[in-house]
Amino acid sequence: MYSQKVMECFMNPKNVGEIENADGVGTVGNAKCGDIMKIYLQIEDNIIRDAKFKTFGCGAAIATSAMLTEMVKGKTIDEAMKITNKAVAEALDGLPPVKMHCSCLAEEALRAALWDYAQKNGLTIDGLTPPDNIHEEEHTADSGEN
Amino acid sequence: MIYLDHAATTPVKPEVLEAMLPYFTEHYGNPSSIYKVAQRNKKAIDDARAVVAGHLGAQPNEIFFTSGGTEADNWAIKGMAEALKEKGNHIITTNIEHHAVLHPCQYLEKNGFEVTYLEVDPDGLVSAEQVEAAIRPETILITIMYANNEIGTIMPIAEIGAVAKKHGIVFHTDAVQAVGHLPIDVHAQNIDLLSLSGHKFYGPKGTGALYVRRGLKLPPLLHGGGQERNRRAGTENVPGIVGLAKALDLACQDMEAKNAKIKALRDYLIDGIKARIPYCRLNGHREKRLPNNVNFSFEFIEGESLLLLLDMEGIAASSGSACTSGSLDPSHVLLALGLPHEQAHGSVRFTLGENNTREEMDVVLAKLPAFVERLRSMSPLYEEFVRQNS
Amino acid sequence: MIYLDHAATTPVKPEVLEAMLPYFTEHYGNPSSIYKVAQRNKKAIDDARAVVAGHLGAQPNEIFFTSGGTEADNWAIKGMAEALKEKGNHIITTNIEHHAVLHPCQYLEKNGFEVTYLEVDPDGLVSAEQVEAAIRPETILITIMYANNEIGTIMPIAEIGAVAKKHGIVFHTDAVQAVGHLPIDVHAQNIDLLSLSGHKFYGPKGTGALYVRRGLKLPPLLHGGGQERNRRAGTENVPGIVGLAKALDLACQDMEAKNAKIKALRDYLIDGIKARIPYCRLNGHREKRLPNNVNFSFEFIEGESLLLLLDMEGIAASSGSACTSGSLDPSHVLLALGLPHEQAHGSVRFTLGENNTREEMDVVLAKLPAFVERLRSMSPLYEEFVRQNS
Ligand SMILES: Cc1ncc(COP(=O)(O)O)c(C=O)c1O
Ligand SMILES: Cc1ncc(COP(=O)(O)O)c(C=O)c1O
Ligand code: FES
Ligand code: FES
Repeated sequence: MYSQKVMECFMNPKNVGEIENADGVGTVGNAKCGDIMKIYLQIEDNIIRDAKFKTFGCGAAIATSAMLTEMVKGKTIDEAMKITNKAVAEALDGLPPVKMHCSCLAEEALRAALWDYAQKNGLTIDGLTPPDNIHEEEHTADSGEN
Repeated sequence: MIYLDHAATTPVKPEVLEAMLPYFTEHYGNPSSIYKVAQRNKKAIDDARAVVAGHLGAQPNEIFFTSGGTEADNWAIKGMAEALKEKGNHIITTNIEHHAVLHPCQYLEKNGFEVTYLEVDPDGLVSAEQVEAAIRPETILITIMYANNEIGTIMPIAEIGAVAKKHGIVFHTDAVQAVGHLPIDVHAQNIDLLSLSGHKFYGPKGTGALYVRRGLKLPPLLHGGGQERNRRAGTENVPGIVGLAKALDLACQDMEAKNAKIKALRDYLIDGIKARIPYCRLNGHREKRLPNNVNFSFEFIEGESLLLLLDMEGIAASSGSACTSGSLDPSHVLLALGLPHEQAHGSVRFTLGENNTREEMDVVLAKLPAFVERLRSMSPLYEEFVRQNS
Repeated sequence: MIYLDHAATTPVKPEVLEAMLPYFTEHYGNPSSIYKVAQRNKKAIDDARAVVAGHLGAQPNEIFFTSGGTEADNWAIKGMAEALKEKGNHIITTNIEHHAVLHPCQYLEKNGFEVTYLEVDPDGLVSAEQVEAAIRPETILITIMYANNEIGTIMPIAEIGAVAKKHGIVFHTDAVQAVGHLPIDVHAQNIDLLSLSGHKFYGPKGTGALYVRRGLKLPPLLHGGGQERNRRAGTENVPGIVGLAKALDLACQDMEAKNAKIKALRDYLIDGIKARIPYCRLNGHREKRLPNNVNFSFEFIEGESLLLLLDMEGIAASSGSACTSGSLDPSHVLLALGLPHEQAHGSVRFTLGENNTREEMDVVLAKLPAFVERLRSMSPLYEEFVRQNS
């Protein structure tokens, strides 16, 4: 069901872990499946020097976390803002349709971490809106059609 | 491969396939036809019916072949509802039934019926008292599974059957996970309708049966030709029916000895996991449990990723039931036990079969702790837990 | 044995069985499971779906596998009735449908629906004009068989489809006797739903499919797990599905050439019987007829006794449809053609297959006249007839 690339990223994920005194930390949860992703950024001179993650989630969630953190490293904030969930999914050679939301989780986690960075430093980043706080969000078990 | 998903499906045994083969290419006549060559097929079906009846304590004319457990469940539930709708509109079931029972019940709810979903206890049990307390004058059907497919808990079927009988209410049980694995006697247990599915006991997929107590008026679900004494239309799946009966016959041979062996492996696995992995929880009743079922929640991690790691090492297990593995919802069964959302997501089911060995359990026990550890090291929930407890 | 009952059922071709075999014992995983070994089975189903779709001019996601033609018919008819009951309660069909269509219609009649049973002409045909004339504002479904199983008459499906489309009414066809035997294009023929059954074209019994035009909201008949994109619950019969697709693929190879051959044999048999046996009548349309169907009424005699004599000589034929051969009623199809009761009772159907030979036809032509003669000599009807005409 998963591409080889997804499995590779899942089996040997890069950037697992925490960054101490990170400049930006974002945690988002997916109301759809209950999975949780946390991204740490180290930012210097507007450039993302390092990125790490922790994820409670499916194979796709872990693979997209690893891919996303890899993709943002070395990018400016503006460049990072342009990374979409689709770009992450494409970098993984695609995701099964039911798993596309896992890549959304990665995009949201990145933006949440950038928001945290902006808040801490009194900045505004073009196009960035505050993240939904997962703890306020009800876990609406999307009953699907099953 | 170490196959530990026997509750999802089982391979067809070579003897079963062998019994089926002649009916594909050689004895292929339509059993309803009058010529001699087809009569042999009619006899094959009759023989199969007698075998299945024998293993349930039923009479042959109480057995109707279907295309699987799902059809049997749909037929029993929707059929009885239709037959008894003048008498009442209330059905009693549990909140951990298979979807093949829950969804027909929900369908009936949209069509004027009321359904009580009894809440199971933390081990997945309902009691006969709960059932009795839920009975109303308009109750027409009690449908409660024999054993749960995810957590393996075995329900007190005979007690529930006695309550049903006392109140004159029809009692159906989805015994898909029990038939071929546990001894069953529909008369002693006061079961009026019982669903089974061939591929859960080394028979072919796409085969099943419904036992219907003699005298019970159950209208057809599939209307058409006069097969199965006008109760279930459609050209009979002769090889499938022969295979189902053969498989059931084999499954019931030395059932006790086989179960003792599987149970020992199961307990070895359960104890081994508990000893090696902290923050885990065995789901389902410890004793009243299918001999082959092991279901654990591992805190702080998610089930699918664990399954993928196991799969990479050639270990086939599952989380929840197979037919909902495409879905993102946590298991309704585990939620019903009272597990929080994340733990319900972090469960893995190992279901053992006749051919699994202690060496295979050792492989699982050797790999699993490191996999759980690895996923925990990636988990923000574990991070938080460690921070709070350090 | 000379097997001339291919409309009742066909043997599974060796290549078909071979394609199925690995899925019983080796690739047995539940296709819904996430581990690799099961994914192969999911792929096998997807491939089969694409094959079936291809031969109908449909898209893969318009094909849903079922347990046979009966289930497909029941699902299409009862499902559409349920889906559209707010829109209307009128269904149009014919009086020569298979029971798998007629009985669901009768069931619906008991539940508030009205059904028009169009009367066929003496050849078994209905016209698109008849269909159009029967349409009412509350008509929600037209269900008309593609080709009749007893008399082989082929209905003007494309014309009926055009009428249905013009009036925006859903059109279902029971194509169980046509699929694998006649070219079909659901889009060109404006078919919205189409039933097929594997064992009618050298595939396994207990397999079938329903084509459902994309966008059509058809609620499930079997509720349960999420298989078949939530439309048809139940663990997939993987070997059966693989076998059905393989069989259809083979059936559609060189269809024209095979049909030309079978048609030649059919006509040889028809002409031979006509030439040898007086007071007989070919039932069904002479031209618009399945390539393999021969159906005769022999006056003054009864069908079953003729079948028994044929059977004694190793010739397997049938009277009416197989699934009603237990019944004592004369064929509703033959009565619909206007045949008197006795003639409807005295009909025999020979349905040819790919492996029948001219030599076999010669055997039938050699034996049949004497059998008919023998039974006539016992018949009081014949005695009376001879008396009146001498
Ligand atoms: C308890 C239970 N009921 C019903 C079913 C449905 O059986 P089938 O998939 O054979 O239709 C299953 C298995 O899938 C099951 O485990
Ligand atoms: C025209 C027609 N419709 C439906 C059916 C039912 O198909 P099955 O017996 O495979 O369910 C048959 C054959 O039995 C048939 O000939
Ligand atoms: S993140 Fe929800 S299923 Fe993958
Ligand atoms: S006399 Fe034999 S069926 Fe009627």
